[in-house]
Amino acid sequence: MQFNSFTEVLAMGGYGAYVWSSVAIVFAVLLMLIVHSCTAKNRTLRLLRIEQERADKISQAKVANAQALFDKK
Amino acid sequence: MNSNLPQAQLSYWIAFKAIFVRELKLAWQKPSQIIQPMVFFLIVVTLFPLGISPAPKTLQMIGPGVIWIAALLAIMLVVDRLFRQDFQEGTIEAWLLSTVPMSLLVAAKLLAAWFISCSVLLLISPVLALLMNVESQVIPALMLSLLIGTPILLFVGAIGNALTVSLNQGGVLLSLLVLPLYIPVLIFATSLIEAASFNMDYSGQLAILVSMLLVSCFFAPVAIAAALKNTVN
Amino acid sequence: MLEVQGLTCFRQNRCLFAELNFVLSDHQICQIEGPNGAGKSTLLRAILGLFRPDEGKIFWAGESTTQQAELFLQQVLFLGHKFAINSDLTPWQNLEFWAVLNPTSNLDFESALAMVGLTGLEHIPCHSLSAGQHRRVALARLWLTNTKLWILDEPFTAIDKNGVDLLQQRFQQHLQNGGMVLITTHQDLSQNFEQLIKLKLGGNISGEM
Amino acid sequence: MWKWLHPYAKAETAYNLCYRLLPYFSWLAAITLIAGSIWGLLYAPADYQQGDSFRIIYFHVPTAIWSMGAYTSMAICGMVGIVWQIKNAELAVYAIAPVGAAFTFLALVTGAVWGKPMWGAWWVWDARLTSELILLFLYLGVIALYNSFEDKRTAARAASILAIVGVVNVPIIHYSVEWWNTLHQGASITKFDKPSISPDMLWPLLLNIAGFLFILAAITCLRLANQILINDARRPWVKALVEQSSTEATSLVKGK
Repeated sequence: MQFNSFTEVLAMGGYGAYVWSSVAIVFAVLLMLIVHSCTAKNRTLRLLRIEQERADKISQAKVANAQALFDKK
Repeated sequence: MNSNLPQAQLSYWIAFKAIFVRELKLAWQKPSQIIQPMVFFLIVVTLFPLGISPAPKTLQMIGPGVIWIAALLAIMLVVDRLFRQDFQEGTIEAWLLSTVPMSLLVAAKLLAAWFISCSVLLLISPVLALLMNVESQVIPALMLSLLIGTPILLFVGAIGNALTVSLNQGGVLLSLLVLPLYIPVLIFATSLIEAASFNMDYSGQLAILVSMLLVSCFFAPVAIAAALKNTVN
Repeated sequence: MLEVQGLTCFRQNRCLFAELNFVLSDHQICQIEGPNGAGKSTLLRAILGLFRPDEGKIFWAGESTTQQAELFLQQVLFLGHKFAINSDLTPWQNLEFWAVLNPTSNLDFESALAMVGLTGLEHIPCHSLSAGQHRRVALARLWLTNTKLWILDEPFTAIDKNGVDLLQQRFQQHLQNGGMVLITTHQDLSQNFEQLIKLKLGGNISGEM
Repeated sequence: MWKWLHPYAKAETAYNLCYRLLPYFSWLAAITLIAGSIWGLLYAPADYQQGDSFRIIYFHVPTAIWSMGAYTSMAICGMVGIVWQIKNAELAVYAIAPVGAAFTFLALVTGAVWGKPMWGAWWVWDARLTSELILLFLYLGVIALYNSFEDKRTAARAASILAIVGVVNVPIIHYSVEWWNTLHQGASITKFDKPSISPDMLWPLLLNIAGFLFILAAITCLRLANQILINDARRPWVKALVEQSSTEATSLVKGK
């Protein structure tokens, strides 16, 4: 182990701020990417479900209109 | 439905808010309105070091001017499609027929356009100042000049767009009409930044820019309303 | 009550119509006919104030529409050839926006859109609708407005058969409520509107100089 | 030719393949990345010249390598998609693009942060960093192009064509920037050369490089599966999936 105490690890030979900030940014961006991709599946499924409900609603409306026209004749 | 009931008196504030909210919804629907000017701004600035030289000294000298010219061209991009879609869809006609004065509706649209497209330019200007190696004490002056300058460019540019909206090759003519009007804004803004770089007092240039902003804020919507009324017939 | 006196319009120094006089009062529908390019749309735009006529005056309830523009515009709903529907917004958002700019009491967009056969399509952007559906979003405004005078520029284009019947029923309802309709169309409206006034343009009667 | 590849052209099998490979990639990524980072940050010897600031290399070099790697793999998918008309390959283009853009952004940020202690400025117009910046613009172009289309099929095809055109330009950009940098060499910038690497510094670097590769692969699998779902929205197997997910959702609600 190159450093013998935790404070030394943080100081990182005086460059602690730079090293740890870049490590933090790297893992933050990776985490965002992973979380976004994992939630993408449920988001897509929810969107597709809304679309399917809309399609059913349209077809029901068509049936209802056809029925109404039929009754009027 | 007794149709002789007088219409609910449409208060100007409600109409202003309606247009502002509509523009925000449109921007939410098409985020390219926000991202395109920003990326264009970024790319145009990166061209200059590649074109001229990456030496920190030269970059520092040309930095503020380059950032301002790039912002000016990015706003030209925004201005080019302000009223085009509304004109083609007939929304402009319907606005002219509403009981609210047209200049108020146009002002609302321009304000929303500034928040959507130009405020982003302001936010990334420090990053570009970094790219162009601009000293840190000049950055606040740069952002201040952009904060006051970009609305002027937007309002003046919108007049050009309103005039050329019915011509299909409006883009070329627009730059011819509007660029000469941009020159004073560019001159005063860059001299403001230069004064800041020698940390001299730049309140003189600032006062002129603010007066330009006030003049264009009041007269541009009226001019745009007249131009749109003219192109619609 | 709308009154047009001595209206003359030139476009690119070609005379469209001259010395046009007509009166439209409550419960009346007026159909403007004529070949393409006869100036039908220009007449509508001149009445609305969008097009400055060369001569002539237009009165609404006795007041000149140029002086008392606000009083006149409050009572008018105009659906032009370009029907002011934004293709990026959804039908619902479009109606919401127009309900604010032309204030109306009826805010029931759901049934208005259902009436024009757009159930289920309320919340998708208008650019994914067909041309006919796109126009129906604009026509849905007829079920939401309580303005007195409707000025419609060829509302039946791209609308199918039962759509046209639906619209004509709506006109009947509006006329019974004391409204007025000024319409340009090539459809024959005579058989279901008794009190129809016909105005020929560009033909031989009043169009010739 | 490539007979074994054809079953994966069918959407459902490709979808299931992605979800089958996902656990392997994610576990491998986790192990190699954690091991490589800890080894590199804490146990590897410091550089005699730059001291400990050189440890950023364990993140800058892998992201820079895979930003280029992601672009070329994106272009290969585009090529396969257009030449052999394999639908899933075209979808892969938009699956990789955001991940590649993120890696390029990370390479830029870590490069800039690393440059601060060495040259005293946050940003230096060094050849490698400049071509990395241009690569970021190429990625933004592909993503923007994909999002500007309404119909996702034409969008995927347009994005893959742009990716192919882009990959042809990447080496051109690289060498022209290199030449541009030497041209202005007199501009008092020290050449940013790779420090000569001793073996016990090299191993953590190789581990991290592998780690970032597996992360790229894992996220791409996830995103590709999602793209296939969007693309085949009308197909019965997707409808079944949606039904199954909605029953889960309702049962969850009932359960509460």
